[in-house]
Amino acid sequence: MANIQIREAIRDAMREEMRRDERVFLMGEEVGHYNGAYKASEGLLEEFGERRVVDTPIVETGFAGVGIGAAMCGLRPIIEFMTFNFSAVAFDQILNNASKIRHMTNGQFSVPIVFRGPNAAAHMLGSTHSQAFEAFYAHIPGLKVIAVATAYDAKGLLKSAIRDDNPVIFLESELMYSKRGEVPEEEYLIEIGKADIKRPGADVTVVTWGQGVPVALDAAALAEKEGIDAEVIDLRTLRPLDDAAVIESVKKTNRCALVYHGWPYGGVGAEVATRVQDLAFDWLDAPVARACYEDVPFAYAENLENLSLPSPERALAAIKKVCYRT
Amino acid sequence: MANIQIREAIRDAMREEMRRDERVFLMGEEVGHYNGAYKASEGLLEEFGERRVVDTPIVETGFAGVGIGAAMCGLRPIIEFMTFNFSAVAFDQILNNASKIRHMTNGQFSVPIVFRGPNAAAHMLGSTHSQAFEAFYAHIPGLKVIAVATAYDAKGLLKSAIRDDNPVIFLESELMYSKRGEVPEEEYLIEIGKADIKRPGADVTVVTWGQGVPVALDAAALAEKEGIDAEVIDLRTLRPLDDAAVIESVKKTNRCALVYHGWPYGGVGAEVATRVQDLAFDWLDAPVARACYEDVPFAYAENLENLSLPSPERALAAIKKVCYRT
Amino acid sequence: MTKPAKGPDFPPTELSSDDLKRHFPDKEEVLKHYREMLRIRRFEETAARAYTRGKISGFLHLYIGQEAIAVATAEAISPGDRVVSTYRTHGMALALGSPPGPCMAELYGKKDGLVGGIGGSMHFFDRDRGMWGGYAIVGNHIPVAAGHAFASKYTGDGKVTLCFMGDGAVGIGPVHEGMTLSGLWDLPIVFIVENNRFSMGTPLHRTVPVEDITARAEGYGFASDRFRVTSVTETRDRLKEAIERARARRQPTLIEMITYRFRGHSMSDPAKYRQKDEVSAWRKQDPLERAIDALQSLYNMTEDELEAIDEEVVSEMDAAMRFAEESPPPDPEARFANIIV
Amino acid sequence: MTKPAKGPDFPPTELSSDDLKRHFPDKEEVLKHYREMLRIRRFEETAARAYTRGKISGFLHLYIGQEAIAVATAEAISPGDRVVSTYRTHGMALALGSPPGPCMAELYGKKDGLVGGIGGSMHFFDRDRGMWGGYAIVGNHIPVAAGHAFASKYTGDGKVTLCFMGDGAVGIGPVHEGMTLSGLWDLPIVFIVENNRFSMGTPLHRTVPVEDITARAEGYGFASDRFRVTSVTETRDRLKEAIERARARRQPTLIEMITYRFRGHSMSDPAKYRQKDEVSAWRKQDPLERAIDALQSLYNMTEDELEAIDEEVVSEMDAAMRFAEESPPPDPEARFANIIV
Ligand SMILES: Cc1ncc(C[n+]2csc(CCOP(=O)(O)OP(=O)(O)O)c2C)c(N)n1
Ligand SMILES: Cc1ncc(C[n+]2csc(CCOP(=O)(O)OP(=O)(O)O)c2C)c(N)n1
Ligand SMILES: [Mg+2]
Ligand SMILES: [Mg+2]
Repeated sequence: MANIQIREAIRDAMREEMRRDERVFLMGEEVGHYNGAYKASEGLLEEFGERRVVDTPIVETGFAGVGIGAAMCGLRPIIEFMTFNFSAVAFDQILNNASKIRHMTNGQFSVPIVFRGPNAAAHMLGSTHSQAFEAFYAHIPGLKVIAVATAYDAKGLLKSAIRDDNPVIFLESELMYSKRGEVPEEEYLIEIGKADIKRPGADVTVVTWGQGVPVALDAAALAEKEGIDAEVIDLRTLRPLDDAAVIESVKKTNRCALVYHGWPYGGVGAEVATRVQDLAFDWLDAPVARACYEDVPFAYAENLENLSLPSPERALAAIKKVCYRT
Repeated sequence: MANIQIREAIRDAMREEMRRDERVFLMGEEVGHYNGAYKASEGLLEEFGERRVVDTPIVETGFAGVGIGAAMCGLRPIIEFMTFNFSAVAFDQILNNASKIRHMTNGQFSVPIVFRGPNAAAHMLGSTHSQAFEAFYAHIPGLKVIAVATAYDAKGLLKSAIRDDNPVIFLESELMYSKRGEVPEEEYLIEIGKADIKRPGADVTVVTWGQGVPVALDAAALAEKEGIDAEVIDLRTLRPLDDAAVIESVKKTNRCALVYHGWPYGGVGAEVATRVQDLAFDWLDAPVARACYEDVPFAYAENLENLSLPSPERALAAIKKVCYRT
Repeated sequence: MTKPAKGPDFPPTELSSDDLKRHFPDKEEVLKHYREMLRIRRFEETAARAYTRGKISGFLHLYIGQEAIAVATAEAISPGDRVVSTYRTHGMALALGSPPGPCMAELYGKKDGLVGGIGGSMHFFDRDRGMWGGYAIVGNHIPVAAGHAFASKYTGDGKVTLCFMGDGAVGIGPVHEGMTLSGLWDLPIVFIVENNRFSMGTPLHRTVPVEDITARAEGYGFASDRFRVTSVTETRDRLKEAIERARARRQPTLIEMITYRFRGHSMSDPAKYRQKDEVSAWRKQDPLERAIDALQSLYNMTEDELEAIDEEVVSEMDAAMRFAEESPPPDPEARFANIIV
Repeated sequence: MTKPAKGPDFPPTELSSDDLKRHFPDKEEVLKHYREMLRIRRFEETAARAYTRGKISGFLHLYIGQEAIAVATAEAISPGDRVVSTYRTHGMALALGSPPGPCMAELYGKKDGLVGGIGGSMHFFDRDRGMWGGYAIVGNHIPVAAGHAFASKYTGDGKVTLCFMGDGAVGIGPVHEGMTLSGLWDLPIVFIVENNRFSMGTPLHRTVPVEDITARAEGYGFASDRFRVTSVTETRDRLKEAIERARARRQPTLIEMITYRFRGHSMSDPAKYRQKDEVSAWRKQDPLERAIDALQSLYNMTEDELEAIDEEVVSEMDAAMRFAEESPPPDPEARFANIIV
């Protein structure tokens, strides 16, 4: 086992897949000579050269589309968005080309592509640079959507994403790039579509993903002090959603809280809640509760940002609410 | 009362507001000389001239942004998307400029703008031209989102939208432009944020909006034949959501089904379901069910399209399911 | 708000007999071009009738008037080259060799359609014949086409991508981004603007600040070319030059081809925004009609001889229609066949 | 995948004494410009120190090296004209008259900040002083700026909009769309590319296909201008010409100003991608240093005299910092004050 940062896990996943498969290449702003805005591609240019590690100008629609077009020719592009906030200018390429081409060409083409980069609020980056995009992408049939929170998951899922024949949105976290974790020395893959129990527990199911995971775990630790034993499920894949894993847990705990980075209206949180109330209706002892962003764009000021973020305390409140504890 | 088409209601709303307020103008592709791709602006160029009815090239980001910039200067633009499918290329303007500018400038500027046009599947237009966009826009704080299904609602709500100081997404329907309805001769406004009971009933609450409304009403008629008395609530405003109206009804019927045009994952449907299970938990006798699009992009072929659409029959099935009738 | 019409830079003109000889230098070739253009036109007319009879639905954008471009393209490319285009693509597919039966069946939304009835008129794809789409969001195929060219450079496959768009597309962002990357990275690609003077009901002077669309080539480091489409022969030769430039030297070219569509934007557009005399002036420029002129005046073909060809073509298209009528609808499972659920 | 570096078209050069006279023709004016540029530089340095001490967070993009452009802009515009820019805008705000205290407080995320601590460094707005943003998604303010110009045309207010962007922005779609509409509709607008040779760590030759960014002006029907920024005086005069053209004739201009940023892209960028000698070569071109040269060599000002000005400026910025330190954080309700919930 090696103890590495998430950014290294991502780099290693890309490196291994690029070594393994000549068709894999990395493209995006500052991915090459700069080694990545957040250093997730450190050393790749040196190893693979400018042909396979391609610095682009600031044209997200352009290089997202180039990736899609190259994927249709049989290549396997990894497209880095410096942050997912900048994917908004490429939204049409993802919605109308990446997700649909295989379907609308009746399978003449497939689009094996990974769009990856950091997602959700970091620290005091203001309203346009602090957004969580899974609500937009998980809504779209034809995409797979992944959000990772550990080095182990990052490496194993990114490798699977690169080998997948479908377009994959792969959400990372600027705040967590430096987080360390154990990763096997030998090669491994993690199946897309499987949630992971990050903390087993008996009293309440806490569903989370991405940057929500450490918040949920911290909240579970706080809950423990109050005598609540929370099971923390990291969805890891948001689309397709592993509702079976969630339902199984809820049938055991009879309670469910959601802890995540993202606005409240709709999105992955509402989808999980909707499925839980549907598929575990007779087991639920309380309505599903959410701890997520406030329903506002982020302000820059630290105090305001903190108030709008899902803190462990706010997550704990949601947990206690579904446990009817106040 | 006049009996007019929805397209006329929309045209009349724009005309009245343009007569009333010199700052209101209409901009978009084919809105002027062509009188609108779906003739919603018939006659406006003739009355108001090229200064206030502005034909644009095919540059949705460009003219959406021009609208935003003009709104910041105190004008009140109405931006027509020929269909909302084409708003995807302008997504960043709506997400990062329209919705945020008032907030991120601390109120130095506001953005009184309406983005309007037809939304959701029409008839055999294929995967890229059949999409429902409310899931994307209702997620975004800072926007108001409206979807209309009658001439009366279209006129009254569009006038309110034009007078609103916030950016409003106003969703119409190509399939329903020719639908007729009664509209008062005298001026009226409809308050944004209020749902409307389109059919009172006692046994089950059917929540719907936009193109879903006629489907839900047809389904209610079918349900009636089977002895189920459905209350059909047309949300009309999707953001802010009138959950009070929905909850009041559910507390009476104890059952809730959603009927709408849109993909299942997340979105407005999941948000309504989440709030219902939260706010009416102790009143619900069955899980909230959804009848909406299948979770695929639309195929062109008529038989496939019909299978993927929420038909009155599929809506009836959802209604019966929540009534535990099979 | 808009600039006054400057009027077309390339007004339609009558061809002199010298021009006629230059454009139609070889009988066999003209005959072949005539037949190919006619196949497209008759296909489109057949489709239009089927649409009117309610057999075809959705949007149907006809290529009538622009056929020479597709036929020239099919002759100019080499095997493996890729053609990427818009929603107005039946003509291109037919020229590249897609059989009319499956093309028509696609319009009917049938199982034997070119893309299984899933795509419809706007999404024709026929990979093996070089028909790489079929895109309906204006301009969003330009970066994709640049991606095909990128793949050619990456793999060294020696192929060229031809990327078509309408005059209405040149203002939209993705076009600019795709062109920027093509110029920056020296991609083997040719961009062709089929300037038919209108985007839907809007004439050119209300969509572009400068009517010469190739004026922007310099900013991208592209070569450029600009001409009115008169014959397949000339169009093919000029295309070939650009394709060669892309293949050998990886320099992109922006070609503006002045052409005209004789029908409305789509079947639902009565095209009231055009004067009759404008349309009839452009009819004089119709490459198909000019090919007929050449065949008659230069090569002494008789009406009867031409009529015989026409009948063959018409019966080919009738057969295509029967094929479409008889094809079953797609299987219900088809909606899940090429999508993860 | 990329083209070899051509090297800058405008290599930094030493100014001849003739040049110096031309660029700095009037003592009072130079002194004023010197002071204004210095105010920006000292503000930025103060902010950088506060950032290092953890008082400022998020992204902080400094304007050091480009100050002359902001100072020239403030002199070139008329009251009511609008300036729209990127996330690198403290300099512009200060030049337009925003007081350093509220500017610094904004960086601190405080209640008395220019935008109440809500916007932060990237979103400076000061409407009444003509500072209309403050946008951080590259290029997405260009259509918005065109919208301001559209409003001027619509209302006939006689105002001009100046829209700034980096060299890294010129490839992105919204820029193309905003320029297309500006050219098509004859909007009273001036586009200025502050070409500081880099977008983050990427040098110009890896972001644009043709290094002369004004090559694209023709395609939009714009006038154009291109020069290396040496003095406020020249920059102002050339800007004025373009502003006049916009105001009087509603012809947009695209101006490329060759400049240089001496710091990294933002505070978190060590700028390792540049050679020391490149930076020091450009230091010779620093308009602030050149203004000092002029004041000394042409106008015989002493080190002490200049030092005294600097001290005034430094104490102004110290006061700004104290103002920021002392300002309270925004009220919690501020997060709901300007948004419908
Ligand atoms: C982004 C986008 N906006 C609007 C449309 C609707 N639309 C389809 S075709 C068209 C006109 C295109 O004109 P042009 O590019 O000249 O091509 P032509 O139809 O003449 O072949 C428009 C406005 C679209 N498909 N995509
Ligand atoms: C659409 C988008 N993509 C990427 C970024 C990240 N980003 C911020 S500034 C920048 C570089 C911009 O360079 P340039 O335009 O030359 O301006 P400069 O920083 O030199 O002033 C990048 C890539 C962004 N803000 N927006
Ligand atoms: Mg056209
Ligand atoms: Mg720069």
